[in-house]
Amino acid sequence: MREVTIGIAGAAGDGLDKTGDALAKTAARLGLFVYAYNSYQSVIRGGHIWLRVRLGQEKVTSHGDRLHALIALNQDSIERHAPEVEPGGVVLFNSDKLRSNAPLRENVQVAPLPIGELTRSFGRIQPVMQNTVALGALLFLLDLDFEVTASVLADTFAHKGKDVIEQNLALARAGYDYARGRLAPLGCQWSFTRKRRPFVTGNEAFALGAVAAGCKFYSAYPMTPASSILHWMAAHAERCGIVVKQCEDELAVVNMAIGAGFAGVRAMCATSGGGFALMTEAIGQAGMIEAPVVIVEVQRGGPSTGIPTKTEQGDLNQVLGASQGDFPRIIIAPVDTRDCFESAVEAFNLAEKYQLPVILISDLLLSEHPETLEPDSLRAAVPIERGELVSEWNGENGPYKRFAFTSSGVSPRALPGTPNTVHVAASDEHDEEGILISDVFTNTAVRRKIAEKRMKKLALALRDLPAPRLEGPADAEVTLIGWGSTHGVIQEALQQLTASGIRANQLHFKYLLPFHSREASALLERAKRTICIEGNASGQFARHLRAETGYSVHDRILKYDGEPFEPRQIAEQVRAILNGQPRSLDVTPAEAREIAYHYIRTHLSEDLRPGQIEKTNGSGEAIWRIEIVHRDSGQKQGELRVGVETGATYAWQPLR
Amino acid sequence: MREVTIGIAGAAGDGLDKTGDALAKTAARLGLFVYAYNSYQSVIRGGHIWLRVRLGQEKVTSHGDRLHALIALNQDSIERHAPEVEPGGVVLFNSDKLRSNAPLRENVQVAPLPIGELTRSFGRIQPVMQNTVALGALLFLLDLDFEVTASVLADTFAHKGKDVIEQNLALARAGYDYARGRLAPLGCQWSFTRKRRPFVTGNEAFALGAVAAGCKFYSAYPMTPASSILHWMAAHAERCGIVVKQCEDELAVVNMAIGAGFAGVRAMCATSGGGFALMTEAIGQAGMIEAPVVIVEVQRGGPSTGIPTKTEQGDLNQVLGASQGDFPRIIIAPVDTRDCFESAVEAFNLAEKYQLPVILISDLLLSEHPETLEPDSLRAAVPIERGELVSEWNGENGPYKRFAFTSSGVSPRALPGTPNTVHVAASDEHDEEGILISDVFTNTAVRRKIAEKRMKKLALALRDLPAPRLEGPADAEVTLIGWGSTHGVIQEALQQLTASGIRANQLHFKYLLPFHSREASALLERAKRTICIEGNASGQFARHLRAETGYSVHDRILKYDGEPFEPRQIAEQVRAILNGQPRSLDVTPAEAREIAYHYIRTHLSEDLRPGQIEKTNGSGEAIWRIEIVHRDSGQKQGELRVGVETGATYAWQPLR
Amino acid sequence: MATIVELPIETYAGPVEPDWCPGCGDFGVLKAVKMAAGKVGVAPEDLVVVSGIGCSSNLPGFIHAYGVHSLHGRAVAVASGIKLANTALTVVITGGDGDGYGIGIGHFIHAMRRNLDLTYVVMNNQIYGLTTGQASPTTMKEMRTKSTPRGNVELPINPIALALVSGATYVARGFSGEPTHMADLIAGGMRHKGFALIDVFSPCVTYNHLNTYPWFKKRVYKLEEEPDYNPTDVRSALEKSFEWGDRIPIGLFYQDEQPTYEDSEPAFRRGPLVRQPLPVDPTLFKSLVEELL
Amino acid sequence: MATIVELPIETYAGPVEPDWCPGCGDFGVLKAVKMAAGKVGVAPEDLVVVSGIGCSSNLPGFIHAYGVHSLHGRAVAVASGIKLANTALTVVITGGDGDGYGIGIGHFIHAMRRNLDLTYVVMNNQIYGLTTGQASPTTMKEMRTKSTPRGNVELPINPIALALVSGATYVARGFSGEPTHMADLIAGGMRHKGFALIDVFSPCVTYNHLNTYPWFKKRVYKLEEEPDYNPTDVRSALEKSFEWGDRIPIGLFYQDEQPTYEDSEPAFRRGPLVRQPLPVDPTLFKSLVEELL
Ligand SMILES: Cc1ncc(C[n+]2csc(CCOP(=O)(O)OP(=O)(O)O)c2C)c(N)n1
Ligand SMILES: Cc1ncc(C[n+]2csc(CCOP(=O)(O)OP(=O)(O)O)c2C)c(N)n1
Ligand code: SF4
Ligand code: SF4
Ligand SMILES: [Mg+2]
Ligand SMILES: [Mg+2]
Repeated sequence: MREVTIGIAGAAGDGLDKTGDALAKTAARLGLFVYAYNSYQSVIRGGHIWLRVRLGQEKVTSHGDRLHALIALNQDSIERHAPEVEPGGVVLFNSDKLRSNAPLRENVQVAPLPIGELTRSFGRIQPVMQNTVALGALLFLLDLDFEVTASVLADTFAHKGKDVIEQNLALARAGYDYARGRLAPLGCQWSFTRKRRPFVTGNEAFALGAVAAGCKFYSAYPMTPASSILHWMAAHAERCGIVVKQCEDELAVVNMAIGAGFAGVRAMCATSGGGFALMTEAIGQAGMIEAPVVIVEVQRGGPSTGIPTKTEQGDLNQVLGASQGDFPRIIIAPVDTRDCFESAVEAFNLAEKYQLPVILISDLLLSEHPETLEPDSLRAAVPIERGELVSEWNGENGPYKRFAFTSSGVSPRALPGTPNTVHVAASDEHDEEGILISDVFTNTAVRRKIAEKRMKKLALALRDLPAPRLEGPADAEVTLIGWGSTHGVIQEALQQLTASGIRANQLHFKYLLPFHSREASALLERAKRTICIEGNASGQFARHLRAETGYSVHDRILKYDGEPFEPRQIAEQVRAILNGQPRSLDVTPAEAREIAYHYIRTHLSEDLRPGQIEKTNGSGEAIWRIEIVHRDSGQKQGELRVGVETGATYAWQPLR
Repeated sequence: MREVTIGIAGAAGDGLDKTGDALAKTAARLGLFVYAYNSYQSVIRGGHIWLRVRLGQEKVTSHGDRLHALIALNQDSIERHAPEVEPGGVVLFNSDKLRSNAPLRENVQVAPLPIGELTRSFGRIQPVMQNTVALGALLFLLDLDFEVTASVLADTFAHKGKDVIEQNLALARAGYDYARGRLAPLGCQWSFTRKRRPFVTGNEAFALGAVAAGCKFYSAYPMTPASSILHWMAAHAERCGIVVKQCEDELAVVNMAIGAGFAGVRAMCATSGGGFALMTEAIGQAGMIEAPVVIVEVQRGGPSTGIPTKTEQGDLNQVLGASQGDFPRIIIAPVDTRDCFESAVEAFNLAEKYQLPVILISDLLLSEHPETLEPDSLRAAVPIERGELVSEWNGENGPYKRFAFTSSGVSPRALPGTPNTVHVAASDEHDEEGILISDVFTNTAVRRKIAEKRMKKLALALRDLPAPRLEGPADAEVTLIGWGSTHGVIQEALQQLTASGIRANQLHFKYLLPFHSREASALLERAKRTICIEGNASGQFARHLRAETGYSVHDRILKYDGEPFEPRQIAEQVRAILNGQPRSLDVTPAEAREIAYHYIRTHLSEDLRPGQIEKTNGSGEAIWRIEIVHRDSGQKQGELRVGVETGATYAWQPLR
Repeated sequence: MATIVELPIETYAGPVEPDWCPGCGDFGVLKAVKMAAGKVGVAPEDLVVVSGIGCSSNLPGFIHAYGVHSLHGRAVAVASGIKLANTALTVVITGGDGDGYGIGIGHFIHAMRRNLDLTYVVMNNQIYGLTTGQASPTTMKEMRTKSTPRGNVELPINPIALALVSGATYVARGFSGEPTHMADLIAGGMRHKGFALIDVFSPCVTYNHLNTYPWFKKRVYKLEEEPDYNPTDVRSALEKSFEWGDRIPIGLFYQDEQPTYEDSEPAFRRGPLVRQPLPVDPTLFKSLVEELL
Repeated sequence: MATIVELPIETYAGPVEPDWCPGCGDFGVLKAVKMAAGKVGVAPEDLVVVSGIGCSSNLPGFIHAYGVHSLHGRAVAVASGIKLANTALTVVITGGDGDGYGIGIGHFIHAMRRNLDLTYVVMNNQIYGLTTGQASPTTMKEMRTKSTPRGNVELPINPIALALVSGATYVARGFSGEPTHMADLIAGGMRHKGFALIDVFSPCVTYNHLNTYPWFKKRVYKLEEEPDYNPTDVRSALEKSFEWGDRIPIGLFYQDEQPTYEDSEPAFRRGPLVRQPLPVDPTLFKSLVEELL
């Protein structure tokens, strides 16, 4: 086995992220590739956290769709995830507190860890530390190098001092030794190159890209999943010579960034959908006063406050429609973590060359999941293009006109502090010099030409941007279309399809505005069958594509339940579509069970769980009838009825 | 002549609107049809105001494209507009202060009014009153009934008392008598039905529609061109029993309206593009908590602060993209003043039936121009549909679920104050009962079904909305497509085209979201040649149409200089397009003259004006060389060079 | 006025357990709000609890009453709309310091000068809790947070002083360590005609390790117990509002009877808007149209 | 510090004539701002005047200096960004009462507690001028406007008091009828290290017929001429801020030397941001990446 996925499940506050991090860094330092995704909730303590860490000898581009090892930190986690563990896999848990009560697939190793016994010698330990024991056991099961983990733990707890390090090492060791005696390794065949690769999130890549591009001003208001950019920036501001300003709201955030951009400093800000909504008015201002600014919009589950810790690609309409009137804006959707770095650098250059707002649209998945990158993908030496910047002006070439009408639409830009180029940048309409034409000097001719001057810049910018290209066989029977963060997972789905004998290729979009309509149309016309895959409920990109090209995709695969796509889900739906059976919106048995769990959690007691499920017909719509049974005894306690079409939960009938 | 257009030109503060109003009301009371448009600037005093009042024996649906009579209140106005007066027309001005120095077309009557002499008997009069004298003269020239004007003036100045009324009457009379002696009537052939019709603006129609629909809460923050709704509401609040709340900003405005809607009161608010940008986040909230609210977005020239007193249809992208994520919203673009009333009533019903935000998108032209309406188009008896409203709830039909999953997507709505239906409406994602699923109860299945429940409502709502239909011959060689306020002017253009032997028809859109994609496609497929006509720079509706149907219009006629379309402009461009010569973006000689005027006003002296214009080729681009001459002597003072392609103003060369 | 029947706290038992961190100050506030509602005897269906977004703003989900869990910073505006639409309702706003004094400060100040009859309870933990610990507008100077790793450099907002100079007619401060005292303050605010602010020290045990229960316990004292403190004198209230050190006052700083916004609104003469018939009186409508002839 | 060379007012002559109504108070403010700039001797290219939207906010177009005529209510935020990007610039904000105390009040209050080195001149005409006469946050009670035909019912904002309790370190009030006095106050604000507010009575002759020149002339008096007024004592400043009747104080209410936001910002040790080289130091960058290994 040259690829393995480990799942760690527990509650917020259980500190499982630290455990996962140690595991991931160990693998990374051994030269393996790592991709991790943490599915968490908008709660500080409690609830359910589901962290998946995927290790591979080769590059892995999603958290995948398999589960080989599970570390369960509470009973609920065993029930939810143990059944997913693949044959040959293993389930680890603290046997002092938990037991394996869930149905397992064939030859899945059950590994109860007697934490109390194993840690007795350490006296009272914090609950978090049991994770370290499990980690130790896992190292053995996965044939990973304990010494490397030791070094990782040493670095991780460096600031906590020698004792803490010692204790953690000992705990891991205890788990390792316990496993060696009693458990069978999963049979991983690694060849450790020990090439060290940074383990990076998209938000870290954005921040590093900004630093490399010479960003000197970052303003923000905390908002998941953009906050980690603020945290990184704040932590590194002093060393990087960046002013990091947390503001009172997003209105201040974006207007400050625009002010800084006007004054000549490379400025960036980031937020999520709700904060971006508040920024829209000012984005139009940046377009009007032709101030460069970079805005990162990290999408999360919407609408409104929505599901703040879940991922979605639902804000495309918003960035396209941000602010009133027509003005030029550039919208870029980075396609993976590496690309977050590249796109940030690109964004700053485009913003200054064309003197306009550039929006980087990411999502929770891309911004928050960490993965290993090739070391050279994060580099200090990047191109820095500031466009037509006036360093000095002597009357010779006439008076300076900030908004001079040029055939490119780009006017030489002078910064405050420069003599002879004094001007006012107004959000009111103005002439070449910046004099208002919104009041006494209203002038239809000047208005028409300056409006055209601004819009012209987009056509020019488009030439700077690489056109979309097909990946995979040109004569494929199906073309998978996507945008932004889904590039990797669609790639994997494509490989699965190819493996199962379906010739598929991929057309993925990074540059959303301006749009390569001609090039895209050319590719699309040649496509036999197109399926647009995106993480929202209405197919926003498919709509955008049609708006820009007139081309209508044949089918769409949409996901909007908060969880990211997995390769197999895509591959299966593609097959279904090709077999002429597109997915129905009915509630599946698995979903009915989920809905039953929800009712149990909100209305009944924790020691119940869903049992048998069967379809019956009810009044109005077909019904899933779900037995509710006792967790341990499995004894039936009552019945729940869930609508197959609507998903409605009908009356709960307890047994008398 | 059974139709005439009068232009009144002067500066802000000259009170010419009052004069125009008296004229319009006179005509209206005589049973004539009236349409007026006032082109003004964002300045309180001074600048240039250009008011056109069009009178017709038959209904007039735009300010048209002709000028028969001009009242000029300053020299600038004579220069700008006297040359536009048609043969047989007349130019009126105060000969004490002004003189006719502009080139006139053949047999245009020059009517210098010796105001001083005519008003000597009145002692010192305010400058505004000279307008009344001119009005009097105009009454004679247009064969209007002086007595009716007398009654209008009596009503207008009622609150100022008898003396003021007397004086105004006498002044008008003086002008009338002066004209009778010396000027030739224009030869209007009216037949006065004396059927009284209200003279109404779109904003007044919105307000009256809201009152008829039972709106009880109106919140606003002043913003041109939406402010007059606030002014009307504030002035009538007490009588209508409406709470009118001016707030600290648009964030408060829309959130208050949503709060009122949640509490069960019909609530409306209005703003323009910039204010709407600030409202977007909350509009998503209304979609999420399923609260009814009506929002009027009155578009003005953008982007950003733009040209606040000018008209444009540039905010379509914004209303379509308002707020993050997918949620249901209804967008309606009233097509004329009468329709503003109808649409307001409709909006309140749709908002409550489908429990979502409804956006009425208007523009400065539609909202601010007054026209005569048939009396019965504003009526008290309108349908009021509140949708599924829970009056009382007894446990019988189970516990109340605010967001019950139904097959229609609409859940019965209970209001605070009702027993047994207590619930929380959350902007976080929630289940049927309103319990959050964004935190510990995160649930992918529940999330998927509630997202679908919300979106379902749009499909249902679409069935409520009449589909678009073709106006004019089905087999036309060209189909003119438009949306919102341009219905009337496109109608007139169509008549002009038909008159000149071109078979044209019209496809006009009022319901923008949800969209009748099937019906529209069916009509469009049968169209031979389509031209989309809209008031913005990028063709936002043509893009929307393509996004919804995949259909690409053949040509577009776009206007974004701040002035509304005129029928002839459209007809001419349609002809040009049909003759294969679409409009170039080059600066026309007339525009070059305008640009020269701008330079004169901002850099030279008021007693200069543009003279001869000729095209030469310059460095980089072709050039308009414009002589700048002395206003009176016509003597050349220098030369200005304007780029033909860019509109750039190159160095000004004074003569030595 | 009808005699008030007090209701037991269970009347307001919410549908689910709070998901706050164990020990979070907001538990005390939830309890106090329920107690206060019981004291004034408002039925759950006549009570509306409105919040923004934040840990504290999850409160409406944990109490049996109507509620809107609105947008971050917009609770006061939404609540204002609800109150104006139905003046028969008791409207309480519950939120956080970031929600109310940061992004929402504009609505906060303007609501006070309007003197709308609203009761605003701010769970002031001097941190952004839900977003995992950045500086808030009330974070003390020098405090290190995720967004101020070198220590906060901005002067904290003084909500009490702001309220006093902005026209609030009931200004108080509570402490989660004293739920019954807090309950009296909140009940007082609900009884008070006009805008009532109750700023509450509600420690965030997870992200604010400076302003903890012990930190406050050591410092707070009750104004009610000050021999000659007079809560009708705005100047001494201002004096007290600046006190921040070894001694920090809690209790009622200031109360004053002023006409409310509702008093001045003619539309309410006919009763709450929500009870008015929708169709317009034809003769009234006719007269409106006639103005346009 | 270099000796200051005063500059003549013509130095700042704008490109076009103001389009304000004849007699508008803003003419006086424009003159005073130019005089003040001359007094502190800032060159036009080193001066940035930032405004929002409103009649008053048109000011940057009428003075020879860099400027941003930004969005309604956002001037303070835009100006903060400019100042932080280039601390070598003198940044003055000019706007209206609606712009600053209405829609912009959040930025106003938070900028003061930050004590950024900005000078904020508010042309307070107690009305919304550009939108033709609705009530503003400083409109007096009972005044009839287009939006309050029955008289305004909201308590006016007290900007001086708000500034004092929010940490502004220079708080003054001017009157358009006294341009030279105003110029001194503005110059003082420009010299002052930290946030300076100069609230100015700038009558709107077209839409405010209550608070007119004569109305103010009758009432205003100068704090400088009060025998024992001490502008370093915040309490007496607060006292004075409430004075509104037959006598209304103008002049410097309060001044205090406090560290500015800029003082506390380590990034400025290397000078203004705008002068820093863009490319990142490779060794620094390497260390940043190593943290991720
Ligand atoms: C417009 C917007 N910006 C940012 C956020 C993210 N956000 C959620 S809660 C919160 C701050 C919470 O702090 P506070 O109001 O003090 O509540 P606490 O969690 O401390 O109780 C922020 C910034 C948001 N939801 N909406
Ligand atoms: C977001 C937004 N809302 C509303 C407006 C409309 N508007 C322009 S100026 C103004 C108020 C001006 O009042 P003030 O700031 O006091 O300036 P003044 O004209 O009185 O000098 C308003 C509401 C706007 N431009 N932008
Ligand atoms: S993070 Fe702080 S505020 Fe939030 S629930 Fe936990 S303790 Fe309470
Ligand atoms: S309307 Fe008022 S504020 Fe505006 S320019 Fe005229 S006088 Fe000045
Ligand atoms: Mg807080
Ligand atoms: Mg004002």
